[in-house]
Amino acid sequence: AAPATPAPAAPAAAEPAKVEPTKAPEAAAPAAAEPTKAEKKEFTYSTMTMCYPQLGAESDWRTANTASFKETAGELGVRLIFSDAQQKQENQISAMRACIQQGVDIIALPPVVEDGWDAVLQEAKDAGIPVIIVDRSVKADKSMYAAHIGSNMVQEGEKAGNEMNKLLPDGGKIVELSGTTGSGAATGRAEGFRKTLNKNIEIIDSQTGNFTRAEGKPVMEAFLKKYGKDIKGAFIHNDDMAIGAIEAIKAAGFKPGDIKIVSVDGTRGGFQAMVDGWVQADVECNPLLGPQTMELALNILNGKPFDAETLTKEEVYYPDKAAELLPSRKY
Amino acid sequence: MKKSNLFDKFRHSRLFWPLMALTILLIFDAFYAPSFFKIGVLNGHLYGNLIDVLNDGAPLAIVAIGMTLVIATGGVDLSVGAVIAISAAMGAVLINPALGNQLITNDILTADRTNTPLGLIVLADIAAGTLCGLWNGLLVSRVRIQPMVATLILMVAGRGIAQLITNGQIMTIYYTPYFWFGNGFILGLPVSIYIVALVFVIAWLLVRKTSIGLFIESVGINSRSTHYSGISEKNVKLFAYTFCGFCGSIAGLILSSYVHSCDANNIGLAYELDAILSVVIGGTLMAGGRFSMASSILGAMIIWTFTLTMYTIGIPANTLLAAKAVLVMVVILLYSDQVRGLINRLGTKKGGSNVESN
Amino acid sequence: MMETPYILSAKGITKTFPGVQALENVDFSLKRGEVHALMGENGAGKSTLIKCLTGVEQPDKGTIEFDGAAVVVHSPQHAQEIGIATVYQEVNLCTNISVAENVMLGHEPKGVLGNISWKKMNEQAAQSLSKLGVAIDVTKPLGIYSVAIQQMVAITRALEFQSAKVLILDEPTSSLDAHETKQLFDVMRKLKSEGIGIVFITHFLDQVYEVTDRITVLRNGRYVGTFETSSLPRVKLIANMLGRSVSDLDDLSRSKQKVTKVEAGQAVLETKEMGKANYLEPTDLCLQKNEVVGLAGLLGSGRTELANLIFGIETPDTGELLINGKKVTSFSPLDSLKNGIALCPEDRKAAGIVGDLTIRENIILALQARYGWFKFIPLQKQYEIADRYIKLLGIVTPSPDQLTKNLSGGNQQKVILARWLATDPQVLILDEPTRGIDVGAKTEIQKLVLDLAGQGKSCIFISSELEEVLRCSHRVMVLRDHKLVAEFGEEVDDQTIMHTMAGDL
Amino acid sequence: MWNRIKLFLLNNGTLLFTILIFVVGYFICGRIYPAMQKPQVFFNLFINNASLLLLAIGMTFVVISNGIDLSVASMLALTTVASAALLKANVNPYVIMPLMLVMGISFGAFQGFIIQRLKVEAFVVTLMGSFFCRGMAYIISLTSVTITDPVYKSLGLQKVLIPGFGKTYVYLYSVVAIIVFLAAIYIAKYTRFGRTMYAIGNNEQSARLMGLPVERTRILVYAFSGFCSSLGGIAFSLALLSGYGQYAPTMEMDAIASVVMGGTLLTGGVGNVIGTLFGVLINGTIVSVLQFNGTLSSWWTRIGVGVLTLLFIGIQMLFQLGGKKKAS
Ligand SMILES: Nc1ncnc2c1ncn2[C@@H]1O[C@H](COP(=O)(O)OP(=O)(O)OP(=O)(O)O)[C@@H](O)[C@H]1O
Ligand SMILES: Nc1ncnc2c1ncn2[C@@H]1O[C@H](COP(=O)(O)OP(=O)(O)OP(=O)(O)O)[C@@H](O)[C@H]1O
Ligand SMILES: [Mg+2]
Ligand SMILES: [Mg+2]
Repeated sequence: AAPATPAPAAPAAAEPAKVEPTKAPEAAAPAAAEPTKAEKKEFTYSTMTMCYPQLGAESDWRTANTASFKETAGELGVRLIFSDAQQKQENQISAMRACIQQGVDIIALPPVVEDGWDAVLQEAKDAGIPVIIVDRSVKADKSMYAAHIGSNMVQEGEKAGNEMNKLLPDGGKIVELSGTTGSGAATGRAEGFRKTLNKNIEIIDSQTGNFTRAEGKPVMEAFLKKYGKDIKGAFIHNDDMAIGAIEAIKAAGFKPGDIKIVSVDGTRGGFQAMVDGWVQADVECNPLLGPQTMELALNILNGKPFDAETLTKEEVYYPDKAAELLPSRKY
Repeated sequence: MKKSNLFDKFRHSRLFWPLMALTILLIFDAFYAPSFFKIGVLNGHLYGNLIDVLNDGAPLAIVAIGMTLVIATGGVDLSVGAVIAISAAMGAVLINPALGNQLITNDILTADRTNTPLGLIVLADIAAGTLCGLWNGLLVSRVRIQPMVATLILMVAGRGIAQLITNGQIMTIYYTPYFWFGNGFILGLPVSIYIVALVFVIAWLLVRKTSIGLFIESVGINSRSTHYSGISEKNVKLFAYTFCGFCGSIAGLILSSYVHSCDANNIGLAYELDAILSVVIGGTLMAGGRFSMASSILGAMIIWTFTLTMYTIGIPANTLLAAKAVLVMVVILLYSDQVRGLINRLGTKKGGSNVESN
Repeated sequence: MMETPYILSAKGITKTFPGVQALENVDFSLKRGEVHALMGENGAGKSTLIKCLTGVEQPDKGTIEFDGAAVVVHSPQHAQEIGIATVYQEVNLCTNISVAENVMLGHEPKGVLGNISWKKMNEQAAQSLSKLGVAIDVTKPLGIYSVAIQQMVAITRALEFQSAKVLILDEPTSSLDAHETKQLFDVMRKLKSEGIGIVFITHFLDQVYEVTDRITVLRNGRYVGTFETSSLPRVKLIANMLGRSVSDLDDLSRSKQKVTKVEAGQAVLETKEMGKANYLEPTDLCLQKNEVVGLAGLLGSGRTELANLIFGIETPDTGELLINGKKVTSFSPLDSLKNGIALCPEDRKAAGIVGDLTIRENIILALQARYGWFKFIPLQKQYEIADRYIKLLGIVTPSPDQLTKNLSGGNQQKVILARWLATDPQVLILDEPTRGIDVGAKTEIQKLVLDLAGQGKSCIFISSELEEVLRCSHRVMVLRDHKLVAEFGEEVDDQTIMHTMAGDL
Repeated sequence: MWNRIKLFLLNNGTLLFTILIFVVGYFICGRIYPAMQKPQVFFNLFINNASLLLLAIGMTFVVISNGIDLSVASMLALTTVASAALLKANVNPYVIMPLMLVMGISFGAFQGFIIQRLKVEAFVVTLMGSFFCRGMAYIISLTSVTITDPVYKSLGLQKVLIPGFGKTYVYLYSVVAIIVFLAAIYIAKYTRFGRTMYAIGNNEQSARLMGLPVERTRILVYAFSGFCSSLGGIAFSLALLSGYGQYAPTMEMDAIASVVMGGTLLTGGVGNVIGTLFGVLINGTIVSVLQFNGTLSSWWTRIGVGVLTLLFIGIQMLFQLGGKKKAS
């Protein structure tokens, strides 16, 4: 199961899209293929049909992401064709083909992995339907899709590394609970983390907890049995695993703060853990991409200038504000 | 002479091979992960890797008990993972139905409150799982759908139902008494171990002190003959699947209690496969017939000892899966008559005068 | 090279199974162009010897010579390749594939592309079957035909091997009727004249004397001797098989046994116009206390169907069933069991034994079913019951904890019988109880049936051996085409019945 | 003539019924979602499910011989990763493809060997095989590996127009799947290997006593399934132009479901590949319908798939019961 993926930045959405006129016509290639449509019709939210082949419902992050799209579509009156691929890329691709045959106006695609989209993107292009890549990125040629909106996993890792540096100024040994082996989020976060981590901090062990609470716990248990009090900190790739790991740490008789924990996501569970003092820093990863994506879509369809690469802003939260912010967290 | 007879008897018992495998695994640990055997006392209860094996392996052991009965009837239950999710979702939703769509307020988080009394939660948990088992049993015994297909349906739909119950949210539980099942201690040992013991004793009494065990084996071997002997082979199967659902619900209770939450998509993931493996490692044939629940529990322990060993010695994450495959295969090959024959022959040659006894 | 008269010879064959010495130093030799009977009681080791000769089992010791050269037969496939064709005891064919495939697979006719030519295959199969007088649709799956037809197909398959030099038939006639048996014998004689050696196992002495040239007798896994059929009187043969005097047996099988008188009164079991569409025509049957009713009929005449309906395997859709005058409302084996009805089914392997359970467990199974789920028979009691019936029926086994699948065919049949006797039934339905059972045991079972009747029980006795039916039954009912056609009292002769069965009376 | 048709209808009742359900089902869906009436939507089934079809064909053989192969999806994933990694190492693509097939065949044969010779349950052996293959895939690469090789690219993006349907197309690998499908029909019906497979599935002991080559056939069946899986893997890597250890999670279950929907019994001995094709198409249609609907929550998708599967199997069973009654 692919896990909590990132895509921070609710506030960023509010910012007006930066104008990049040169790119717009090219990215909005569909206009060329179906000139009548583009010329005759000025799209509004209520006349737009968007296809969203969601990847699955494997994590809090993902369900929040789905909810964001559905709610926004409901509010704006966008007709949303939604499907759930149950973590299977083949289902996402076939859903895209179904959307193409239905003649939707635009496709927003949250790709499960970066590879493998060439053929179906080409098909969309041939049919004159622009595609917005949401959240993770794809490796296909830039001309194959209109825009990308999402976050940068490596950056999240870097931020987490900085936090860890602050928490352990004197260095020490830490462990890492990584996400699902091979997932973009896990590799990106691990890479970024190591990039910024001080030399005096040593990662003595790293093991996957598959982004789930149930597996986070036994992995942490094993670490604790093996290294005991040597562990000064832990970088945990998402809040779900952190919650599992905290159970293990509690059971081993540690007090909050004995092991400095940096986690990613900023879910309600993560905030609660900060309130309780277990987590020292939580790197946000915002799933609420609905409004931003819809706005972008409208711009693309109407040939207005838009930003072909939107990076969502990533915040880091700390325990001091946690209690205050907790009630306002949506996921 | 008596001693050797006892040994022979033990050697031919169903517990022998799984015990052997577990021993070998522990000997391996003794060399490569000595810390595995450290047992300390923490806050008045025992603490250590071995305790973790028992504690973490408890849900699997319970599911394995139910799965043993199903497999003994010649069937299989692929839906236990989904059943775990459904019963956990049931519990989570009853504790706090408000969590679904609404924002959490601080008083919900801090208040140690529940919307439903604990007893009722447990009952609902169990009822949900047992009902799922009953459904499987009805499909298999009355509608006569092949077990794998019948349970595949709930395997696919079950997690959807669990998500429906929790409204697609990962539900975090903030009600402390609920945590007791997965994290509590009695006399220094985790509560979950007692639950395994309880389920085992119930199952054992049910199966070995009544004729149900005999009927289950008989159905597994030749269900037509069993039917001709006046045994309602339908009801025997119905019982096995229902009981397996019951076991799934208990496992769901413990698992959600472990991590204080119910994640409908991930809780009990792949438990059906691990449970089947436990049963097979325990030496019960998938074709049905003779079974031993105690061996299946040992099988579950082998799987968890191995998993924790791998975590402890720090096998790189990417080789874990392949390593697990090789280990389980080796254990299971020990059951192959062909391989055993080879081992026995080697043993006889070494022992020289070893006489085959009956 | 010296041409021996022997095509197949085995020396010193020894085979041990866990706890059973199945064969001990057995010699056997088969000449070209002879029919050689292999005789012995149930469990004497006949089937095991066949299995050793054909590579199903590997003998622990001993040598096999085939066509003048020593061979080690690895597998049944290997046996076929060198020229040994075999029909094993208990039909061993695949029920899901067509009759034609069952006959031809392994040497199927090829088309131009090396593909199976279905047209030729069906034609050839139909032709081969017709030699045995079987005319059925060969494109249908084998499973829809009765055991007897399947047996014929198995024989046809064995005969189909053009290159076969040896043909082994392990109790091929146990489920055949007289006419089919005769046809088989004709074919055997023809093959014999072509120089093929035939091994023939049967429990029917008449058949042995009708077709065989020589007889080899086994007893308890040991070789007793090989004799010319013509110079071995029956009594001697039986004496050899049993290893004891046979005068008492002889008496038993010749004298009428029906000592009990049936008193008219309340019928124990009565069917009124009971039937089921496409299964059995509405049938009236009435069974009194102390009475044995025999059912006679050709294969496929509907006797098994009648038994199944009474026992609740199938639910009748017309008429009613009365037990002790009370109408039966729900039909299932469990209901019948509770009503005191018992059925020893015809298909022992599929519907009778539970192979991987021990003899003890098999024997108490039905009794336990009647007691229900929660009234568990204590282990000690189980052993008592098992021991009692092992003794009573003379089941040959080292211990009641032996797995039932390891018993010889005849002994398995006795275990099933024991299972039902243990429930102390009021009405016992026996569907071909003596199939594949040796003379001694057969007589014992017949005696048992009559004893039971003497003790106030009733019995429905189904058998393809007319003589046996007549000997045991107070009344004989004849079925034809799934319909009850006639009913005879004790004084009927077999000619009358035979004509009724055939429908020319 | 009429008699022959009647006979054919009688003998192939279940299969024809499966096809009928598909046709009627698809027709109804077309009425509800008019976009589904486009021919391209139908042919998309072959594009989207080419790998599944290949896996399901191998699975059909295994299931007919009364086995099960849970390793197919992992073998597919392993093939994609291995070929992508080899391409990255500049190995000639025309060497890689046969190499992958050899890998699949030998791994399948190895599993068959353990199952047949060492008498270990097929379920367990292939489950372990599945863990092993995925494990190996992770060892080769944890992340997905892009394929940039021009040969793969041109093969993967090669469209084949459907004659008579204008611009409607399938991809080349769909055609390969169809060819294997036709070959499988032939093998199952017209070779001794195929018929022996049916015999073994019904009763292995009987097949052995009939003197059929049980061991060889069973090992070959698993080898064939391995072949189909690795071919499916090649098709998959052509379609996605990448290799990744997590591709096709749980596709073995989809394959089994398709086989079952196609009327093949998991108890062995009964079934055929044509049914499997329709099983795959039905499976694909169920997924499509949910995609065309486009309003369901993710959990309703799961529940929907479950209910539709149950419904389908229920209808099929009713028909089988009816058929049996008529036959007797
Ligand atoms: N696989 C086995 N394991 C253990 N014992 C066996 C096995 N097969 C046969 N036996 C035993 O070997 C003995 C000989 O059996 P076999 O089947 O050869 O008898 P048979 O002469 O064919 O008898 P029948 O006339 O009843 O068929 C029997 O006591 C039987 O219980
Ligand atoms: N010659 C035949 N051709 C086709 N089908 C037959 C033939 N003989 C029997 N059958 C079928 O085989 C099945 C078995 O027959 P049934 O059980 O009624 O026989 P029976 O009277 O009990 O005889 P027995 O028990 O001696 O074999 C029936 O369904 C019958 O239709
Ligand atoms: Mg025999
Ligand atoms: Mg009969």
